[in-house]
Amino acid sequence: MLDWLFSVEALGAFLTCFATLMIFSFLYRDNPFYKFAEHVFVGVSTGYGIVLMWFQILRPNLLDRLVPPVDAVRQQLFRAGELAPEAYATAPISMGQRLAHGQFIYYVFLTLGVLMLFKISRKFHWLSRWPLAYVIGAFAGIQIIQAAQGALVPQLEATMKDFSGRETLATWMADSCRALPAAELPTRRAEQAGWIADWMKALGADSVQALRAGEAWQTEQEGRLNDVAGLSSLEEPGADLPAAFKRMRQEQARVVARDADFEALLCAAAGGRPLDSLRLDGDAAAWGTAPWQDALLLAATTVWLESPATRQALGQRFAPGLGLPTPIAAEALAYPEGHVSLVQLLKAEAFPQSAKLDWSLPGTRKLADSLLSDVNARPERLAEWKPAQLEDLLKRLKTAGITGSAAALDARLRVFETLPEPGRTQARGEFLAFWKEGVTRELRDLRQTWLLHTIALHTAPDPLSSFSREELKAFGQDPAAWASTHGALDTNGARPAVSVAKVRTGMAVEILSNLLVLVGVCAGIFYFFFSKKHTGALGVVSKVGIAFLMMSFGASFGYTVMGRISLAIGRFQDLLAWPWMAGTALIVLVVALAVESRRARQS
Amino acid sequence: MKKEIPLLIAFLLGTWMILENFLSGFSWVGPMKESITNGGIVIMAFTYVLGIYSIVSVNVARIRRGQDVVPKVALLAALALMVALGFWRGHEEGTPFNWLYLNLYVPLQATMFSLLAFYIASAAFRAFRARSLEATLLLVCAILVMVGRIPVGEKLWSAFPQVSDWIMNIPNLAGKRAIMIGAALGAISTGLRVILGLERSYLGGE
Amino acid sequence: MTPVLAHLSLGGLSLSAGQITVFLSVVLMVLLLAYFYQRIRKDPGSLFIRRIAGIDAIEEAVGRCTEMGRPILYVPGIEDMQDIQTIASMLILGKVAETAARYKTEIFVPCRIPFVMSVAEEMVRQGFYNAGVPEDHKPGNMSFISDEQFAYTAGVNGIMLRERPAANLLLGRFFAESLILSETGFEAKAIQVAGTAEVTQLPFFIAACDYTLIGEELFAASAYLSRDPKLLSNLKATDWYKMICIGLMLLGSLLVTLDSIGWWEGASLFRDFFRIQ
Amino acid sequence: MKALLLRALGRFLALDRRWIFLLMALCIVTPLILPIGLPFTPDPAVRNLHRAIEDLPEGSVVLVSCDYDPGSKPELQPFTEALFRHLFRRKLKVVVSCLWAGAPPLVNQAIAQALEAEDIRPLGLKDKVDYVNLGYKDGRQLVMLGMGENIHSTFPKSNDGTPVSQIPLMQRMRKLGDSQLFVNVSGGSPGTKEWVETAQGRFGLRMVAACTAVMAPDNIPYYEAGQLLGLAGGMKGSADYEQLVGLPGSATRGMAAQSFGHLLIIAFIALGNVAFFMTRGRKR
Repeated sequence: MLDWLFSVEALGAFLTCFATLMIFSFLYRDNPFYKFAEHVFVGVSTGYGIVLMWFQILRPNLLDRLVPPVDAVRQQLFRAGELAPEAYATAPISMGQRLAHGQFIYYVFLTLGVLMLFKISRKFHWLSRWPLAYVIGAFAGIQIIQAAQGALVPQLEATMKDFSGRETLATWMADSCRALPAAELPTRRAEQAGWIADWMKALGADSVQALRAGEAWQTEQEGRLNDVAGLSSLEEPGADLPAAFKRMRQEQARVVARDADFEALLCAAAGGRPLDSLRLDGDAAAWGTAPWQDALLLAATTVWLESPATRQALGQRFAPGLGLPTPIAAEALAYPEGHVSLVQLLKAEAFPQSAKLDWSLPGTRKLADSLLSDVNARPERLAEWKPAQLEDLLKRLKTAGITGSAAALDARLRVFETLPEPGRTQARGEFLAFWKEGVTRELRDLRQTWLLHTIALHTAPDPLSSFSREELKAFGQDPAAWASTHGALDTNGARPAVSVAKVRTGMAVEILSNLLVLVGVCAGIFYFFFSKKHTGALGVVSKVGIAFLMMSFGASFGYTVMGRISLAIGRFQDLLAWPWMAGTALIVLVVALAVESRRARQS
Repeated sequence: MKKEIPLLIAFLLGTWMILENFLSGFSWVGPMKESITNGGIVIMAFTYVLGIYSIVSVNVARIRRGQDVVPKVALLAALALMVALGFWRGHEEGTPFNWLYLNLYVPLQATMFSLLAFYIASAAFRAFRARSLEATLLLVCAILVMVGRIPVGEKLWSAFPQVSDWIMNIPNLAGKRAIMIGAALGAISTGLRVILGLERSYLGGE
Repeated sequence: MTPVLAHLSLGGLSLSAGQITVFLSVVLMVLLLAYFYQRIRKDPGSLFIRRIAGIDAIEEAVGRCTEMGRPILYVPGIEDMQDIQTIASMLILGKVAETAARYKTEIFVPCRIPFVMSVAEEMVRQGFYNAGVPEDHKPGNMSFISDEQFAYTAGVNGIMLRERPAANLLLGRFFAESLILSETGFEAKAIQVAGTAEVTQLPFFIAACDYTLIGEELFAASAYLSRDPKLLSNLKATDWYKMICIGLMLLGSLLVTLDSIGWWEGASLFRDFFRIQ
Repeated sequence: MKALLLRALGRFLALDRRWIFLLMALCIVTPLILPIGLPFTPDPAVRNLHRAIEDLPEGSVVLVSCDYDPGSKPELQPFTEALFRHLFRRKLKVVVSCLWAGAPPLVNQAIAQALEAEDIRPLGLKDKVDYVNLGYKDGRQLVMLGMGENIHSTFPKSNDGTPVSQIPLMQRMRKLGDSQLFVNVSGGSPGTKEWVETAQGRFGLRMVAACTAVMAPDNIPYYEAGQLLGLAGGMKGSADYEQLVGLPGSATRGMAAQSFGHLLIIAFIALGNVAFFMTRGRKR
C-alpha cells in the first residue's frame, strides 16, 4: 500500500483528481486555484501542440523531404539499380547524397513558410500574402468541391424519393416479417405469402428485389422454426435428442413445402419471367458490389438455373469469391441443385487440393448451411464421406461460425454419430457448447428481438426455462423483467402488419414521410431566399421552413445535452476510480479554498 | 504587384483544386495534388511560430506589469516544460511527456469540457423559454429527443424511442438538409468569390 | 431498377454521372454569378435584397459600442482557414472593421489558430485602410490565445469580463464553446450577434444571443454588409440556384415515381446523375 | 396570497445557479455510486454498424480513423475499446490513423486493453502484422485527400517510428480504397462530416461512424442517404454497441446517470417556463 502511495502511478492519480477538482471549483466561484489550473492548461496544451507539430508535421513533411533519411535514399538507389542487394544494409550514405535526393519543390514550400514570418515585419509584411494566398486559394477550391460533392448533390439525390411507395416496399416488408412471432407462422403463412405475392405483383417490384425480400423472409422463418425446435430440445442435458430432431424434421418439412410455394411466388413476382432472365450483361457492372454477388450466389444455390449461358456467367462470376476454378464452379451450377454438386466436387478426388472455399463470405456461409441441410435431408449420403473430409468440413464450419440453424446442428450431430466412439461423446459435447455459444452470439445480434420473443413464447407455460433464462442473462437482460415486457412488445406495434389493409397504411406512412421531408427541405430553402420579400405565399412557406429548422435545432439540442452529460459522467467515473485519492484531493482543495477566501475577506 | 501576384496564386491554385477532381484518370495528377496539399500543411505549420511569438510576448508583458504573475509564470513554465520534455525524450508512450499528457492535459481538458453539463442545466432553467411558436417547437422536440434516448424513457413509454427516431428522421432530417443545401450553395459562391478575386480583402490594405 | 450509370470516357479522363453533375453544379454557379454580376452592373436598380435582421444587428452593435465608448469583440469561430465558414467570417470581419474604424471604435479579435490570426490582421488592416485611418490599426489586438479549444474559450471569456466589450460578434464555426461564450457574454450584458452554419450550436446561440445568423445567412452577410451591388448580385445568383435545386428535387421525385408505377420506364435514370458513386 | 406566490416565483427564478450545479452533480454521482441496471434496446443505426463489421470476410482490412481526444473520451473510448475487441475477435486486420493530436495515446490504450482480453490473447496477434497504429497527422482534409491517393506517402512512418515500407500489413493498404471498411470514430471537426464529404464519395469507401452525441443529428442525413452504413451516436450509441458486441462497459454503466441528468434538465426547462409565464402573466 505504502509502495503504491509513493509510486508514479499514485502521483498520476492524485494529479488527475486534483486537476479535475480545481477546474470543478469554478462552479462554486472564480478562485485562484481555478485560474492557476486554467493557465497551466493553456501552457501544457500549447507545449503539447508544438512538440507534435514538429514530430508529426515539419519533420516528416518538410525535413525528411529535403534531407531524406538514409533508409529512403538506399531504397531509391536500390530501385535505380545503383546499389547491389548485398551492400544494401551497409552502404554508406553521405549528407551530399541525401541532399541530392531531396525534393526540390519543398524548398519552395520552405520559402513560402518563411515568407509567412514576414508578417511581423513592418516593411516587408506584404510578402506574407503569397503563402496566405496559396493556402486560402487552395482551400477555397477544396471547399467548393467538398460542398458540391459531399453535400449539395448527394442531398438533392436523397430527397428525390419514390412517391408510389414501391421502392421501399421490399425492405419494409422484410423488416415487418422479421417481427412476426414464430408461433403464428403456421397459421399466418398462407396469408402472408398471399399478400407478399399480391403486393409484389401489384407493384411490379422486380425480380432482384423480390429475391432479396424473399431471402430475408425465408431465412428468418426457417431459422426461427428450427431454432425453436432446437432450443426446446436442448433445455436439459439428458434430453431425448432423437425425439427432438423428429420434431425439427416435421417443422422442416413444412418449411420445404413452403419453399416450393415461395419459388413459384418469386417467379410470379418477377412478372412470370424465369429468374435466369436477369439481365446478366447489363448487371455485370453492378456485380462488383457485395449485395449483388450475394443475391446471385443465393439465386444460384436456391434456384434452378435453366440456361447454360446463365450458369456459365454465374460460374465465372463467383468462382473467385468461392476460390474455385471457373470451370468447376460453372460445372457445379449445371446441376439442378448447385450446392449438392459442390458437395460432390468437394469429395471428388479430382478436386484440386489448392482450391479452397472462402467460408467467411456471407454467401458461402449460406451455401454451407444449405449444404448441411442437404446432408441432413439425405443421411445416407454421409456414408460417402471420408473421415478426414468430415473433419475438414467441420473445421471449416467452425471457422465460418455457422450457427443458429438447427438444421446445421442436426447435421453436425449426425456427422458425429459416424465418428468412432472414443472421440464421439467429447466431440458431440464440444459442438453442443459451440452451438449454444453461437445462439448466444446471435441473441446479441440483429435478430435478438425476435429470438427473445421466440424464447419467451415457446417456453410457456413455464415462462422461462433454465436454458433461455441463461441466454437472457448472457445478454444482460433480467429474465423476470423481460418476461413482463415482452407482452408489451406484442401489443405495441412490434407485431407486423399482416393484412393488405395494414400494408397499405404502412405504405401510406412511408409516402407521407417522404412527402414531409420534401416539403420541409423545400420550405427550409425558401426561408433562405434573400432577394424576395417574405410576404404572401413566400411568407407562409418560409414560416413553415423556419418551423422545420426549429424542430431540427430542438433535436440537436437534445443530443447536445446527452453529450455534455456523458462527459460529466466520464469525469465522475474517473474520480470514483480512486475514491480515496479523490476524497483527499477534495478535502485539500476545500481547506485551501476556505483559507483563501478568509484571507481575501481580511484584506 | 503586391496584390496581383497573390491574387494570381489564389486563382490558379483554387481553380486547379477544383479541376483536379475530374482529372484523376491522369497519373500525374495524384502526385501533384499531394505536393500542393503538403505545401499547404507546411505553410500552416510555420504560422505556429507567429502564434508562439504572440503568446509569449503577451504573457511576458503581463508579468512585467505585475498582473497575474503566478498563473502567467505557470503558463510559460508549463509550456517550456512540455516542449523541453518532448524534444528531450520524445513523445511516445512511457515518456515523461506522455505521462504529463495523460495525467494533466487529459483530465484538465475533459473537465473543462464537462463543465458544459452544468452550464446547460443553468441555461435550461434560465434561457430556454417557450416565447413563440418556433421556440415552443424547439423545446418540445428537444424534450422528446432527450426522453427517447434514455433507458428511463423507454421504461415510461416504450414508444418514446420511436417518437424520438421519428423526429430525428423526418423534421430534423428536413431541417438539416435545407441548411446543408443552403450552406453548400453559400460555400460554393463564397469560395468562387475568393478564387475569382471578387473578394480580395483578405490580402490586407495599402 | 438496375442502376445503369452513365459514364464519360475521354482518354485518361473518366467521369461517372455523379461527377459530371458535380462539375456542372460548379459551372452553373459560375455562370449565374457572372450573369447577375453583369446585369446588376448595368442596372443596379434591378436588385432587391430583403432586410436580414441578424445582419442589420451587426451594424447596430457596432453603433452601440461607439455610443458607449467601449470596444467590439469579434470571435471568428475556432476553425482553421480550411473551413469556408472561417473564410466567410473573415470577409465579414473586413466590413465590420471598416465600420469600426470609421466610428473610431476599438476591435479585438482573439484567434485559436495562428494562421487565422494572420488573416484577421490583414482583414482589419484593409478595413482601417478603406476607412482612411490606417494609422489607427493596432495589430496587437488580433491575438493568438491557444490552439486548445477550452484554453481558448477561457481566454475569450477573460476578454469579455476584463475589456467589457459592448458588443460580442460570434461569427464562424463554433462547437462546444458556443454556450460558454454566449452565457458569459449574457452575464456581461453585452449585445450579442452570433452566426454559424454549425447546426448543433444554433439552439444555444438562439437562446443566449440577441440575434443569430442561421446557416447561409452567415455566407450572405459579407456581401450584404458591403452594400456593393457587385457582391450583392451573388445573393441573387444563389437565390436562383436555390430555385433550380427545388425544381430538380421535385422533378427527380416525379420521374422516380413515374418509373416506379410503370408509366415511364427508365425515368429514374435521372436520379442516377446525382449519385456520386 | 397572489403577491406572496409571485414573490416566491420571482425568487425561484433568481435561484443561485450553484444550487442547479449541485443538483446536477448529485443526479450524476448517485447512480454511479449506487448502480441501477436499466435495460435498453440497441438503436437500428448501431445495429447496422455492427452488421457491417460482422459481414466482413475474415482477414479483411479495416481502416479506423480515430479523430477524437480526451475531451470526448467518455463517449467514444468505450466504443473504441469494444470496436478493437470486436475487430480482433472477428480476425480482421486493423489499420489505425488519427487526425487529432490527442488520439494516439487513447488508441494505444484501447488496443493494449483489447489484446489482453481473454478471448483475444490466444489469437497471438502481432503488431504491424495484424494491426498497426499510424499515429497522428495534421492537415485535416488534406490528409484525407492524401490518404486517398497514397497512404504510404501521407504516413511515412507509423506511430512508433517504423517506416511504413517495412510494415507487412501496410503492403495491402496503399490507399483508402484498399480497406474493406472504414470506421471513423469522431469527436468533432475534422471528423465524420469531413470524411464523408471529402473522401467517402470520392474514393468509394464503405463507411461507418461513431460520433459524439452532439454530432449525431448532423450525421443522420449521411446515414439516411446511405453514405454511412451505420452510425453510433454518443454514450448511448457506445452502450448499444457494447451490448451488441456483448461487452457491457463504462458506457452501459453510465446510462442510468444519463437518464437522471436528462430528466433533471427537462425538469429545469419545465419549471423555468412555468415560473416565467406565471410571473409574466401576473405582471400584465
